Amino acid sequence: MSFYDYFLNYFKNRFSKNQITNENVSGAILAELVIISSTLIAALLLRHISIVLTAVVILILLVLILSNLPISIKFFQEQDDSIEKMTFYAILCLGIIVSLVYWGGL
Amino acid sequence: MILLDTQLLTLFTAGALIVIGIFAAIYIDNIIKKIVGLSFIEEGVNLFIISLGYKSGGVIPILLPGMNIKWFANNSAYPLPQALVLTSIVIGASTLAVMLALSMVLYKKHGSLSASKILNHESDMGDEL
Amino acid sequence: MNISIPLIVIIPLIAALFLNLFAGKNKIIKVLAFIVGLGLPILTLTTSYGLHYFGGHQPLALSNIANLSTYITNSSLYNLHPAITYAYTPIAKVFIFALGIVVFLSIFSYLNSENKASGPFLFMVFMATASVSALLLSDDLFNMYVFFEIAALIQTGIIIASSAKDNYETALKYMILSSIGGPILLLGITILLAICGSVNITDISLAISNLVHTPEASGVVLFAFSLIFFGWLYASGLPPFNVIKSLVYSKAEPYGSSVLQAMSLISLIAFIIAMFRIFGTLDIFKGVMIFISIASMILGVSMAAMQTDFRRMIAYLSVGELGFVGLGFGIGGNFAITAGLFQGLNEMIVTTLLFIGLGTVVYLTNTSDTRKLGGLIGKNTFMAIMILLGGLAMAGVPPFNGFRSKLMIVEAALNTGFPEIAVIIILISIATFFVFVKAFHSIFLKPQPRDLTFIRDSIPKSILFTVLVLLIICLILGLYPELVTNPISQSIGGLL
Amino acid sequence: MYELIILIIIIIVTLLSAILALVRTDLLEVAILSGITGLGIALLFQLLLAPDVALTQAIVGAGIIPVFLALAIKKTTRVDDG
Repeated sequence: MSFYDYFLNYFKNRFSKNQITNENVSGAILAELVIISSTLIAALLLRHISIVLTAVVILILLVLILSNLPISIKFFQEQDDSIEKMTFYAILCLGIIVSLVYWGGL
Repeated sequence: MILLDTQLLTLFTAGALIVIGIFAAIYIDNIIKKIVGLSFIEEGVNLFIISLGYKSGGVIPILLPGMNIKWFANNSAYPLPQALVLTSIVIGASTLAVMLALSMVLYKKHGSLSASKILNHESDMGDEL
Repeated sequence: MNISIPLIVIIPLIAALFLNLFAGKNKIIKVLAFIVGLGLPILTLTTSYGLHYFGGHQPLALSNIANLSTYITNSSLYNLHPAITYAYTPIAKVFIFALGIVVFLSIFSYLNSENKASGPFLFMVFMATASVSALLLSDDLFNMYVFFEIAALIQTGIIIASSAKDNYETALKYMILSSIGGPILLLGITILLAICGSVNITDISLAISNLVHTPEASGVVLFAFSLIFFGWLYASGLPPFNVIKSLVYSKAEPYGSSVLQAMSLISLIAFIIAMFRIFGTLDIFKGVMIFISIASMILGVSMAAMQTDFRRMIAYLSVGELGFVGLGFGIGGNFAITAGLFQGLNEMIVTTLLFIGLGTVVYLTNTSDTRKLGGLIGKNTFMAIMILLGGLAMAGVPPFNGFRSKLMIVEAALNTGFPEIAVIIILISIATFFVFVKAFHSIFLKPQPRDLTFIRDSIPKSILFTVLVLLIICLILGLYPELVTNPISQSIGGLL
Repeated sequence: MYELIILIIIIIVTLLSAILALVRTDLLEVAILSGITGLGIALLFQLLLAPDVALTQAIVGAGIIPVFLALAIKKTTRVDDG
C-alpha cells in the first residue's frame, strides 16, 4: 500500500462522518511533506555546533516522525483554538525558553 | 540571618504571586477567578519593580525642606521604578476591566462562566470534516 | 529638538479622540478620517531625521555646561538619557510611511463600502496607528511597553467591533494571553532596569556590552533576554502564539485585519530592533532567532494548507511569513537584516492586499468557507486577476517585491554558509504558492455551487481602486527595491 | 525587628489571601480576598519607601478592582459551579 493510500485511509477513518474533498487531502499531504522535510533540513543547521549532535538529533527526529506518521493531522489537532491548549503551550514555551537560555546559558 | 532582609522577602513575595498567577492561568476553569489570577501576575511584577528601588535604611524619594542634598542623594530610594509602576497599575486595572466586561457579555450569551465550555471551539476542520 | 517627531504620534491620538467626540455625525467623521488618513503619510515624508527629547531633557553630555567637575563627566551619568527619547530613523520613516498607506487605504475602503461610518472603529484604527508608530519611534523600553499594552487593548477592540461569529470569545482569549505576555515582558524590562538603572535602549546597550562577558552578570542578562524574547513572541504572533494571532486576524472585518497584521508586523520590527541593539552581542541571539523563525514558517505554511476558511488561510500565511524577518536577524550582517526588514515591509503590503481583496468575497456572499464558494471569477474578473497577482507577490514570483526580498535572504543565507536556510526558504515559498493557488482555485475557478447565494451584487469601486494601488506599490517595490533597501541598510549600518 | 515581624505578617496574609481567592467557590469571597491581596501589596509598597505608589495601589487594588469584580459577579453568577 502506497503512502498516499495509507494517508487517505487514516484521514477517512478519522473524519469519516463528514465530506472530504480533494483539496483537504492535498493540503494535508503538502503540510506533511513540508513539516517532515523542513524539520530534517533545519536539523542539519546544528552541524555548526557539533556534528555528533546533528547525527543524534536527526536519528531521534526520524524515529519520532516515523512513529507518529500522519504528523500534520496531529499538529493540526494540537494547534487548536481552545484556550486551554493555547495557555498550556504559552507557559510551556516560557518554561523552555527560560530554562534553555538561563541554565543552558552560553 | 541573611534571608530576613526586606528586599529579599518582597522579591520572594513577588515571585510567589507571579507563580500563583501562572498556575491560575493554566488550572483555574472559572473565568472570573482566572482573571483574578492574571491580575496577580501583574501585581507581582509591580511589587518586583518597586522592591528593586528599595534601599535598606533609606528614606522616601521626596526632597523635604532642610535636607542636605548630598545625604538625600545617597540615602533615598530609587524613584524611577516608582514612576513606572504608577503607569503599570493603571494599565493592569484597565485590562482587567475589559476582560470582566467581555466575560459578562459571554455569560449572557452562553449562560456559563466555565472557560472550558465557552472558550473551547474546535477548529473548522475538526468540526466539519 | 524636532517638534514634528512627536506629532507623528500625537496627531492620530488627537484624531482618535475627536472622532469619538463627533459620534453620530456621519459626514464629519468621514471627512475628518479621510483628511487625517491622508495627512499621516505626508507628515512622515516631510519630517526630517533626528532625536526628540521630551521636555527638552537631553543628556548632560549634550548640554555643554562649563566647569563640570570630573567626577560627573567621568561617570556614566554624564551620558544617561534622563527623559523619554524619540528617534526618527530611516527605518522608522519607511515603516511608518507604509503603515500610513495601509491605514489610509483601509479607512478609504471602509468608508466607501459601509453606509454608516462607525466612530469607535475609526477611533481604534487611529489609536493603533499612534501606538505602533510610538513603538517604532521610542528609544525607551518602558514607553514601548506602555504602547505595547495599548496596542493589545486596541487589537481586542478591533475584534469586538467586528461582526464575525465568536468574536467576543476570541477577544477574551486574546486578552488572557496578553495578560500573560505583557507582565512577562515588563519583568524582563525591569531586570534590565535593575542592571543598568535606566530604561533607555542606548544606555542599556552601552551598559550591557560591558557586562555581558562578566560571569556574575551574564546569567541575569540572559534571563532578561529570555523574558523579553517571550514578550516579543507574543507581540508578533510567532509560535506558540501563532494560533491566537491567526484567529484574531480571521475574526476581524477585512479592513480591521489589514490594520491588525500591520500592527503585529511593526511591533515585531520595533522589538526585534530593540533586542538586537541590546542583546545582539549575545552568542545565543542568532541561534534562537533562526530556530523560532523556522518554526514559525513551517507551522504557518503547513497549518494554512489544512484550513478550509480562506481568511484563516491568509492569516496563517501572514503569521508564517513573519519568520523571514527573524531569519534576517538570525543570519546577521547588514545585507541579511536589510533583506529581512524589506521582506517584512513587502509582507505587510501584500497581506493588506489579500485581506482587503478577498474581503470582497465575504462582502458579496457572506461566507468565507472555501467549500461553499466557487466560480466567483465571473462576478468580477479584474478583481480576481489582481488577487491572483497579489498571491504571486506573496509567494515570491518575479517581478513583484516578494521575489526581490526572498532572493536577497536566500543570497545572504548562501553567502554566510547556511545553505539549509536557503533550501527551507524555497520550500516554504513553494508551499505558499501551492496554498494560494488552492485557495484561488476553490474560490474563483471551481464550478459555482448551486446553493451559493449573493447578498450583494457588485464590488464597490473604491475597493478595486485600493487593491490596484497596493498592487502598483508591490510592482514598484519589485522593480526599484533601492527605494526602500537603501534607507533601511543605512539605518542598520548605524546600529551595527 | 518590629518592622520585620510586620513585614512577614503582611506577606503571609497577602499570599494566603491570593491562594484562598483561587480555591474558594463563592465568587464574592474571591472579590474580597483579591482586595485583601491588593491592600497587602499596597502596604508592602509603603514599607518599600514608595508612599505615592502605595496610595494608588490601595485605591486601585483594594477599591476599584474588587468593586469591578463584584459588579461583574452581580451581572453573572455568584457560584463557581465548575
